[in-house]
Amino acid sequence: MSRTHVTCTVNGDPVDFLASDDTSLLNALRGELGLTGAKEGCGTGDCGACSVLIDGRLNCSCLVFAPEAEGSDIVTVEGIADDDHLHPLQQAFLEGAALQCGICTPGVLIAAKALLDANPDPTETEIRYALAGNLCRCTGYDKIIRSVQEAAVRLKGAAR
Amino acid sequence: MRYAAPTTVDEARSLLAEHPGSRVFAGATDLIPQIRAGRPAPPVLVDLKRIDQLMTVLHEDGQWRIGAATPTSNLTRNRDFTAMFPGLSEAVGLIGSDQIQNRSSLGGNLANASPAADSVPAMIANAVQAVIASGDGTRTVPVAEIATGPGQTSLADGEFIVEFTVADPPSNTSDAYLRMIPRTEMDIAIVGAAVRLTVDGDIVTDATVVLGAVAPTAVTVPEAGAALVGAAIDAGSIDGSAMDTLADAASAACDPIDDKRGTVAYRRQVAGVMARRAAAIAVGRAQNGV
Amino acid sequence: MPRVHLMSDHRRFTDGEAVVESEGATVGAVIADLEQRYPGLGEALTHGASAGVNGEIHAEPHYLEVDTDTDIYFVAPLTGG
Amino acid sequence: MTVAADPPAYKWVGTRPIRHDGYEKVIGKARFAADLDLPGQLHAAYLRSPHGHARIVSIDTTTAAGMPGVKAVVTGADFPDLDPTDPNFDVSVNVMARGTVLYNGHALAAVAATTRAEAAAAAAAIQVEYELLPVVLTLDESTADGAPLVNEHNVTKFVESDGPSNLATVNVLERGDVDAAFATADLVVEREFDTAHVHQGYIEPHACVVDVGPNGKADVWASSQGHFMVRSLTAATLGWEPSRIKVTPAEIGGGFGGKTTIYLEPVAARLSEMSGRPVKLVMTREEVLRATGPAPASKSRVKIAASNDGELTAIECWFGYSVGCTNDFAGLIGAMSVASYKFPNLKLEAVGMLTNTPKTAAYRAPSAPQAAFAIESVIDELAQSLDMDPIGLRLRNAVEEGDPTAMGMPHPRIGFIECLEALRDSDHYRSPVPDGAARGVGTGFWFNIGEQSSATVNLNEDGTATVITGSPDIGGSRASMALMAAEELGIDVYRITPTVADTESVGFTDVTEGSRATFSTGMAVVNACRDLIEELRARAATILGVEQDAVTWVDGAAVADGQDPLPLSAIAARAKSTGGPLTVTASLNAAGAGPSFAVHCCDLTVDEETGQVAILRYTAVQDAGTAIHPSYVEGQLQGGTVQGIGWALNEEYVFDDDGSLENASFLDYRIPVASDLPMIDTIIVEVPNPAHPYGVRGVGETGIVPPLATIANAVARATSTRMTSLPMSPPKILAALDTP
Repeated sequence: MSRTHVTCTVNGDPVDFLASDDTSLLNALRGELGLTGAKEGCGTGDCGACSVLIDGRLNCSCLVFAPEAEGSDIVTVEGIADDDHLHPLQQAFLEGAALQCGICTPGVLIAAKALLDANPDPTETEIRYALAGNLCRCTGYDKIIRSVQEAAVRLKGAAR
Repeated sequence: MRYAAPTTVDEARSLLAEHPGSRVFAGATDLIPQIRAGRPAPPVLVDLKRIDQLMTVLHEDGQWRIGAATPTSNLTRNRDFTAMFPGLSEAVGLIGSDQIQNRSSLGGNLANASPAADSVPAMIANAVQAVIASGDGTRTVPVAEIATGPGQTSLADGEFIVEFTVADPPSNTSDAYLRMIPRTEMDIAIVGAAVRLTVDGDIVTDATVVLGAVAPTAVTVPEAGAALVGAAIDAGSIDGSAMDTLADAASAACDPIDDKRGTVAYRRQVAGVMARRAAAIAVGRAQNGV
Repeated sequence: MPRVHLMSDHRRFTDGEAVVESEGATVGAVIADLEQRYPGLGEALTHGASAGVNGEIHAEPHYLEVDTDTDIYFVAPLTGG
Repeated sequence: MTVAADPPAYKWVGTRPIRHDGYEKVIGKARFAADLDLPGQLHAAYLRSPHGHARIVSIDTTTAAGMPGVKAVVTGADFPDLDPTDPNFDVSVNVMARGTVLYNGHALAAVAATTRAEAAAAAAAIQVEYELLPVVLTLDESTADGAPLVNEHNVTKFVESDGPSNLATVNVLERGDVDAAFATADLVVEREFDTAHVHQGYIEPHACVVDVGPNGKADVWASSQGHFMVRSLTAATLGWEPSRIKVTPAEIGGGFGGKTTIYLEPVAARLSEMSGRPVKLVMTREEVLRATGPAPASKSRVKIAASNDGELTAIECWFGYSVGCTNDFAGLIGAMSVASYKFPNLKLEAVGMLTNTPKTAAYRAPSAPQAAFAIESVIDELAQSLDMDPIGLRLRNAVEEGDPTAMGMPHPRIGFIECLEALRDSDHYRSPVPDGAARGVGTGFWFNIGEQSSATVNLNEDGTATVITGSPDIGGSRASMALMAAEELGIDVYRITPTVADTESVGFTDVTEGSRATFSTGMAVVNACRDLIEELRARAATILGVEQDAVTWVDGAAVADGQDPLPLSAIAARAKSTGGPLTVTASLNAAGAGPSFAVHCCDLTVDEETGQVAILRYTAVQDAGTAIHPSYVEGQLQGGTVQGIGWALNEEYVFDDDGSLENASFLDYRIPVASDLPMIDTIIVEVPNPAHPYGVRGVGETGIVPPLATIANAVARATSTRMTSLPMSPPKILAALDTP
């Protein structure tokens, strides 16, 4: 198996690692970089637990070959809080009990961030479709949707 | 297995020529699951996304040129494209989740040759052409001629799609795409239907109906299109008997299979429903200049 | 005497009787008494039955104390998800 | 919203603090089993049967053992053969096939290698010669005369049997005279129903890391609903004493009953023992769907009699469950207990049949949803025929305290009527049904269970308390433990750290199942706190120079007449001088689990041209006893409801003729996605369970029981077509609509 030296930015930090050419970005993040926030729920892009932002765009990191990350800017769930403050989504999820087991939570937070970055004022339907690629089996989605709505309100308030 | 990221079409051509059995990819949204499922791994994975031409969307001289590896979300976010081809934009917007649409491409959706590929009926309805890197040059063929069966294409070894071209639609022309899936998202189409039509006042003057997921490849249904041509439009609705003929023709054109996703009878029946509903949407758009 | 209510599955040992009286100060003693009078029943109740006593179901009721007017309901074991 | 007749005055119980383990989970630091890597760790992969039923003629691992990176290979020969009468026999043969593969996907070898890819490649290189045996996939095939034997070791439970058969279990409950009642009834409705296999669908695949040291002791990190269960089943499968194994519970990424058993740990342990290195074993999603779970498929016949004024007079049911390839599914009694009405005449029979499909596992209230689908559908049809309000019919017949359960014993204090009334009086039910939509109602019941729990409470020198239990926290139970401890001790809930400790650091605790964690483990926590308060009163008496009897515990402080209150923190600070560390442990085997009822209501539309159902509005009402942390109670109701919606509409196992699962992915095993659903409104009814210090009943399971019938009943009213087969997928609905 060939291996590729990959240089990229993860959560603001320049990093480099050696990855097997057939391995996924998810495996590289978890294995080479020790960032285990993104989870593998399916490995086929159907559950969204491995969601990360690559150059600002939402991706399933299980569907990206690790060498593709060369030169890119990656954000994982470990990188969305400020040094001292949780991201408003993280805070809203805690207060709104939007997680039960928590395995889908990293991916849901990233997908919700991608949504709110692009659309600060989404409707309930827009939130539901934006999160349709993120399976959650515990919550029935209700409290997730409400917490994204709450975070959107707070982010708009902060932006004013 | 080795990963390669050529930056020119010629470089990609050479890699494929030197390493028979290698695969080009853009989003890999089908390739990675296939490899996981035990499909033999190609010697070289040729990533097409570093080639500018394949990642570019251009609108000039009355036609669109869409790089074959461009993420479909670039199309759905392109207001001009979506205004001109609302149905095609709808179709590419249905290929998986937001995560998938940031990876999936027209080239991949077509070359993967799934009978259920959402973009393909909509591309065929709009007479989209595929520009293929072939030998030392390129050849251009209608999209309808690429897929020949499930997982089978007319692309020769070493050939790959570079870009798609599509002419701006004539005035009073629009399109729509609908599909049937059991959930609201994240499924493979059981039936897909694309309709493009042109109106002149309260008369349909031209119509193309293309179905997906009901035969080994997407199928154009001339009888369904013909059923609409000349049909009267009353208060935004196409004449009911023409729509019935359209639906019957669509159902009759189906050559589906029973599988885990749907039955023959279901696909046949719902193909007519989807075609009729897509036509109803398309006519509204064509009349209102949307 | 404690009254013992049997599931249909166990009534084959009692000639179809659904409720039988028994002796014993604990469920275990009751089961031993039943085994004497209905051979095989004690064994069946020891393995694969829980006991409902005073509105509460006990999975391993052997040493559970009962008094003379207690109703004991033997039921198939429960599980959960 | 919460409905409580007489709200008790608690300071902490019933509030909604941020859960203590939440922070790690939102920043991506919570450690699930697959997140752990040990130095020198190997990765393992399985070889699984490509056949539905076959004798293993030979397994040749020679080639595999010599492949790059391979350090160990195991087959069934590396595990002791348990006696078929051993209670762990079925788990043991499911972990690794011996002699025969019983379903497509059955594990029959595993490889540990330096990388996962090497392990997978080597596993694929193991050569197996099979002698194919007949495959039995459905209940009908299993019960047919002359049906091939699914599992030669199966001995029927609960009835006399003469040798192996496909019959797993028979349970019968009866009272009164159903034949006479049917003969004289005003109205009788009888229907047959069927449901497909469904999977629990937790997002986290099974995972573990096992390190067997040179001393023979095994360190296990595992995702499970009960790490003491993992210890005992792993030990049994390996032929070890349990004390050789220490199991540390990882965070668990969903279970729903599917992680109440083991699959991986003995395999990883043996590979680690053979290689001398830690071994990580993680299932793929395909493996999860092919070889874990599922819940049984079912067929049923339900016949109910009613009088013209709506009295239900008799019920006769037969429920058949295909329990998979082994016979340790103990849920059938639950199937027969959902007939929650005052039937004077009742005959219920449930049978479990073996099939060459994956060994089934519990799924929330195991076996109840399938039965409630049938019974509640027939009840609804009776309401339609009698032109009665569906809640009115149920209220007329609902069981209450003292009425006999299906099993005969009287119900304790229950809240079925309160739940029905809460829905009847809800905004949802009082609102008109939207144009073009229809409304359905359904109910559900589950026992809940008690079992063994332990808790240790350590009072720290800074006046905080650590609450240690052995119950893996799947849905927020740590927060509930902290709330009950805060209430007892009278300190701020954030001054309490609830943790789940390994098998060597806390007393034995049964699996988090049966909605029992907050009930039983909560009771252990309360007991420990009360013992701690006794000790604190004694210490305070020493400090204050009074008799212990003169000290009372009020709002987190020791109070004695004429003295300033002595807060807990002050006593904690003086632990050393007053007798040493303040630590208390309580253990119990809880009885008195409080049965739980749920009543659901759904508005939906059916697209009669495509058969697609759209759910517009949904309300779930459930008796929680007391909601310790209402947000997580709501979450349990909502999660169970949506799993039930998936079960009703689109989830099903699709097997080919050889028992190969055709839809072993989240693409084609269609669990609901966010855009499929509306908000799930909840109404928590609080009828306290008298057997629990805070009235807890447990809420995890009941919520999945009503949705199947609730949706079917709405579909029946929307289309005038009664769907009796699940899932009600678009093709099935359209076919039913087209059938005259």
